[in-house]
Amino acid sequence: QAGSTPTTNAQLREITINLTYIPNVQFAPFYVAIEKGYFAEEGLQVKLNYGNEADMIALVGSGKEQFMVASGEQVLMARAQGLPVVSVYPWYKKFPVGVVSLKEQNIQTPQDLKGKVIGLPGLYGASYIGFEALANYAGLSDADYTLSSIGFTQVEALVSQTVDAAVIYLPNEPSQLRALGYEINVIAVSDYLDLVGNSLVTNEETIANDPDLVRSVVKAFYRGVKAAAENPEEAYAICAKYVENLTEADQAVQQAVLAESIKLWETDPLPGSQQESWENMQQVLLQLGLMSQPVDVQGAYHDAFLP
Amino acid sequence: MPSSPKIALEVRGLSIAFVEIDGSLEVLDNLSFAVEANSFVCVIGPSGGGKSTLLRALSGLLTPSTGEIRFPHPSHTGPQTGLVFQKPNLMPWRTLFDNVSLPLELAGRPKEEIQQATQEMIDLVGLHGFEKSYPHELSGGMAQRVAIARSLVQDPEILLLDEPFGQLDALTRERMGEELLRIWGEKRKTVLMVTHSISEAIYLADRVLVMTRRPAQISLDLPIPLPRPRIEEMRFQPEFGRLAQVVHEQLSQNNDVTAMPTKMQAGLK
Amino acid sequence: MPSSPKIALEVRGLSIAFVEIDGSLEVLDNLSFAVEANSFVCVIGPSGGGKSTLLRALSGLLTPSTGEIRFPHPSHTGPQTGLVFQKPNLMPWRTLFDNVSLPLELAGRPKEEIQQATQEMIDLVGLHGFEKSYPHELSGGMAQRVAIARSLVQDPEILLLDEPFGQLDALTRERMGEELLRIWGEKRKTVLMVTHSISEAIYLADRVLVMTRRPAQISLDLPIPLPRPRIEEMRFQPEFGRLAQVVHEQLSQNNDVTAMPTKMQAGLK
Amino acid sequence: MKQQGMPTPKVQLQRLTSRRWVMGVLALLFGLALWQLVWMLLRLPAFILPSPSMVWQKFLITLSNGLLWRHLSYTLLEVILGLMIGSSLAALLGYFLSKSPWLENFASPYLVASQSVPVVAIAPLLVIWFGPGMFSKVLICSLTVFFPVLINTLVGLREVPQDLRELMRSLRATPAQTLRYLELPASLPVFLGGLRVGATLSVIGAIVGELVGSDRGLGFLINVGRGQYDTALVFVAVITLMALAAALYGLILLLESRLLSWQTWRKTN
Amino acid sequence: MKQQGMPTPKVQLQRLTSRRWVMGVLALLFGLALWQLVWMLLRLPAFILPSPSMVWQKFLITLSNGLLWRHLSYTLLEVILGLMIGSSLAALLGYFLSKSPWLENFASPYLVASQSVPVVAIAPLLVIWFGPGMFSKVLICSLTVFFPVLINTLVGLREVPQDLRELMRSLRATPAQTLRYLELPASLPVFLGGLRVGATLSVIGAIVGELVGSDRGLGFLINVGRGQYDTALVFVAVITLMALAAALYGLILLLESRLLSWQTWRKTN
Ligand SMILES: Nc1ncnc2c1ncn2[C@@H]1O[C@H](COP(=O)(O)OP(=O)(O)OP(=O)(O)O)[C@@H](O)[C@H]1O
Ligand SMILES: Nc1ncnc2c1ncn2[C@@H]1O[C@H](COP(=O)(O)OP(=O)(O)OP(=O)(O)O)[C@@H](O)[C@H]1O
Ligand SMILES: [Mg+2]
Ligand SMILES: [Mg+2]
Repeated sequence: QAGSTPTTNAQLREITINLTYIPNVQFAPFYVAIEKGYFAEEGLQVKLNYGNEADMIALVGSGKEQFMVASGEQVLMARAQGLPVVSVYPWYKKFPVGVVSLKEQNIQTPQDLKGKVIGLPGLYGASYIGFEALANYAGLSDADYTLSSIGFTQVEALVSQTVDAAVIYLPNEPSQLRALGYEINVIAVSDYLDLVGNSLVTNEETIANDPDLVRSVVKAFYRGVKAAAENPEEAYAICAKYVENLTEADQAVQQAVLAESIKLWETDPLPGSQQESWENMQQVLLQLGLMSQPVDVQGAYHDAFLP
Repeated sequence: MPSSPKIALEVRGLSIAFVEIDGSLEVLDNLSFAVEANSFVCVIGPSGGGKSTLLRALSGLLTPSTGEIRFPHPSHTGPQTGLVFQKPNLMPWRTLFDNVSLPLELAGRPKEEIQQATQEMIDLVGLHGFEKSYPHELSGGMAQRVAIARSLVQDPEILLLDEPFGQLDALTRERMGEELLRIWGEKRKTVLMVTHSISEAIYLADRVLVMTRRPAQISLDLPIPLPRPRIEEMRFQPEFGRLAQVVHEQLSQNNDVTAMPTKMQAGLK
Repeated sequence: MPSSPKIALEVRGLSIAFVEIDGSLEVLDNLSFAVEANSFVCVIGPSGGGKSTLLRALSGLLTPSTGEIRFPHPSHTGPQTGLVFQKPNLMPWRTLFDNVSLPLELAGRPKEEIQQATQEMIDLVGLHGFEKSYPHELSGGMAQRVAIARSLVQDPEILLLDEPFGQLDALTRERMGEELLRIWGEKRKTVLMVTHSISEAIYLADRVLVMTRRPAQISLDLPIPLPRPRIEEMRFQPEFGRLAQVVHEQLSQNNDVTAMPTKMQAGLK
Repeated sequence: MKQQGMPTPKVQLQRLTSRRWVMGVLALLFGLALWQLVWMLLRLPAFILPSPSMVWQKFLITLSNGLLWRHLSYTLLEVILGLMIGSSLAALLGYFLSKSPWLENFASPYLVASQSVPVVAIAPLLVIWFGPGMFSKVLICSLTVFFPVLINTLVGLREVPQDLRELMRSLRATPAQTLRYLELPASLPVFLGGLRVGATLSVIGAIVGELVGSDRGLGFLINVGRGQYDTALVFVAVITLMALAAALYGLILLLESRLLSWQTWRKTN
Repeated sequence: MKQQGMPTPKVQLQRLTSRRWVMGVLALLFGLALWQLVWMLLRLPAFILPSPSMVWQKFLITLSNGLLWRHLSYTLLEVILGLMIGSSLAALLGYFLSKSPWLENFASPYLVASQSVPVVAIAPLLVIWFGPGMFSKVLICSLTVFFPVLINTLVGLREVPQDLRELMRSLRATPAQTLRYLELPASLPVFLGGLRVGATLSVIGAIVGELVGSDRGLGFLINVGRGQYDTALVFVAVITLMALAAALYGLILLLESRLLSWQTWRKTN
């Protein structure tokens, strides 16, 4: 059921958009755009596909797939390896990673992380990069804290006090922790420096050969983002059609996740991509040794399709 | 030559039945007998009659359905019974030498003793030079001799032998019989031996027990009054022939000549 | 009673050696003999001498080191040779009936034929009523009879029997011998049988081959001129005794009396 | 030291099976009680450890709205297909490898290498190459099952008694017949052991495939539960997959006790 | 139809081992050539399929800067510890379960259930409970190894010949002696089969543990490579872990051919 459009118009062009992980309220704009027929109005029938971000980048970069949602650092690292992926719509205005801790730890600023044990999924991906950028910004070095790779078990680790703080995805874990009645402190990376968050990504080949398609997808998606941000209740209701078990899950948490996500989105008016945040991101990646050579960041984004 | 009235082994009212899908198979039926210490007893009887079952019960591998088995005067040194199975039952991963030495290893004897006693037994059964062979490299008769050596090496008080010479040629068989007699005489063991050869039984034993067909009973308990030591010539004495005749007749009576023993006729309820 | 000069089986210069860690063990040494069609030949020889090895070579389980084995006039119906192993070699997962019927199943015979022929053979060896028993539920002698039934059921032209009656009691043994003679007579088979019993060999065979110790050669090829059909009484005729005497002496000569055969003395280079 | 051959295979089989059921149910109840106890004692938050009753309620809900069945049936299909394909390919390859040491030596580096890469690591690739549909899941499942079944096939075939191989050769069995009448039944116990491991692993394979990239199946349901912090749902999915694996395992045990019923005597001792 | 018992176990062992090496190297070269060919034909971008030479270069770099060795040694330690702990616990439990059908029936639902949950699914929990350090990885590794070894221990012990069990009982062996002298050697072939599977799976276990949450080890290296779109690094890590698994497997094969050298005759046929 997830991933099919309601219209049966045979004239529609079928495309696939690749999302990460599994169906989730965070992808509400896509569901809304499909349900409200925004894609259909562009002559498109969208199939949503879920999977691993790195694999998807490889597919989009090699031209086997055309559209996906990816985080900014992934775009840069992929380009550094010769994968011609391009961000065409900076969906998130803020980098969605932060550090959460229980209130009693009294961790309010990045400097407070000194001497703490910090849990994170692993020494890779957006959480790692986001955290390192933050620590770097705050003048902390590797010796000042202990990183602990705990997989995606941040809530459990915090609650069971296995770690003092955990690097998390802003909309998710804090919402859950609050719903569980814990008082928490959240340090958002975006409060301290600008990095590129999630974008709609395509490849250079598609931009060159089928600019109209890119334009249509961006347009429909943009309408979806706006509609979802303007009417979260309706968006949430639509999500229930796409997200399995949503009606049985903890409604408060899920609604909070959606609300928190919306706060991160870039809506009206669209300022376009910020070169500064891309440069910042590249700086961090170079420092961490995740990229050996700088790339031309201007190639990484393409704002011409923004409505 | 029964010389002492001391009883080494006593069987009273021993019955054994195997439960089968379609009923129960009575194999031993209320068997009673006693074996005097230091005597040599041979058991003879039809195939499938229950001789192996009896020996397995005596060595504790089967518990009787009814009846009891007693060893009235157990010595406290060394094992009570040593059984030579009808099959050689060698361990395929052990060499001939190691198969023979197994009982001594289990008894935790010192290494030199094991080495020496084992080699002695191997030489005794004529397998010198094959110490390093594996069971699959031995002929049928050689394997059987290994099994005999294995039972002798542990020096048990009561030797239970289940057709130990079945696969040996006539001469080796005679020689093994002589060796057995020698060991029995020297070490004053009690021997209970199943055999299919009437003349072997008479030549070796103090007493021959003839068993009936299943369910087995003892139909004849024949003392062999031949003097010891036994010598080859005795085989051709009239007394020997007469005894052989008695056993043969008893066996023929037990074994209805017109029909082979079948399960339906014998013991299946 | 050799009645036809047709040769069923011919062995020429057959040598077989097993390579071992510390040298090679010569078992058969340049053996040559022929077996006439429809004749009954018994092979007798010391334990570990190479009789089983010879039979395994004849049935194609071993390839000769040198020499050749020929079947000059192979018929094209039915198998050439049928071998009864020294061990029963039964399949533990098959019932007695299914073990006997195996060769027929392999030959793809029709069901009713299998059913009937198998049952006939089982009755013949006196195991009626045990059709559904598994091998572990059989006595040693019963298992051996199953193996005999299995070889007879396939009706081969040449029967190779490796001590088939070793674990049978005297009476069953005689009866099985009679049955074998009857089948041989009726179906005009060629039989080559290893046995350790001199009297059995003489009673059954047209010819007795006596083998030496390893490396085995044929030291005596003795025709048995007793008339057929053989009857019990012949065992007590002087001619029978004389023949037995000849074989016994030959065996004793082959088998140095002062020492058991050992590997070092025999055949190990 | 119990009476051997007693009681009958059939009766015993039933008794064993029913006792197994009873013990299984007991074990289950014991586990439930333990869970409840831990929950009451530790008072952990529900998202870490829900109570049995909460999970039971979730189970009823997901059962009534069809959610559970939809995902379970999808996984079930994957598992059964994967198990069948994986184990039959493994058995086939195992058979041919066991016939040709040459092939085995050539292939084994690839086999080991292919099996040492964790499915989680290559699952995304498989999903990319073969799409997110059922095919890639069945493939992953087959891959998981493959190795243990292959190895046990190889070991099982190697353990086929050499004596029986000789028997088949002496009966001039074709390779296909040897497979059917000897190799299959003789290697069955070990093969079924491999299948037991394989069946359990096949569930893992399917789940991993679903965890990595799928929008259906119990693995997906676990993802959903985790993503929505609905721990009760995770428990429902996990318990269902455990039950699925246990059912498969039980099925193979049942098959085993049917096919190996001739072996029941082993258990009586 | 080859000469049995020929050539000698020792000579043959060496020949087999060396032939295995040669074939392994050949297989490797073949694989490399194939890879190069595919790369030249398909001209895939480097991040999808790097050429052998690119991977080789990456290998040299990671080797010289110590990156590879640091992570490999970590994984190696996990694997060896996990394999040792997991397989010895499994062997121990298998032994006790095989002695007590009661226990087996009670425990098996738990065992199967515990084994049907994919490690990827519970690895995060283990990381929480036991920390992200080496302990949780070793635990995961042990869990992965556990089941195949357990099942093969159970099957292997069940396959111990009943006749030899009776022999041990007749020799009055203690349970410990029966284990050492009979059960261990008799179940070894099947047990080692389980160990072969276990060794391969142990590598998977360690890698999965590292993939889920770790900052060291080959699994982590794969994550790093994937995260940085450095496919050559992923290839280096994957090939290294394949080599690790192959080395373990080879080690067990070597152990097998040492311990089962008495079985080499099986291979000559
Ligand atoms: N484990 C068993 N289960 C069922 N029946 C058995 C078992 N063991 C033996 N029997 C049966 O018991 C009977 C006697 O067997 P036993 O082995 O004692 O005979 P035997 O006198 O030694 O014969 P043989 O001289 O042929 O060795 C046989 O009919 C056999 O079928
Ligand atoms: N597979 C083998 N490998 C090595 N040596 C073997 C093998 N098979 C038999 N031998 C040796 O060959 C010799 C002859 O064995 P064979 O089985 O032919 O003797 P046999 O005459 O049948 O003796 P028996 O009457 O005791 O059965 C023996 O010394 C034996 O050790
Ligand atoms: Mg017997
Ligand atoms: Mg022989």
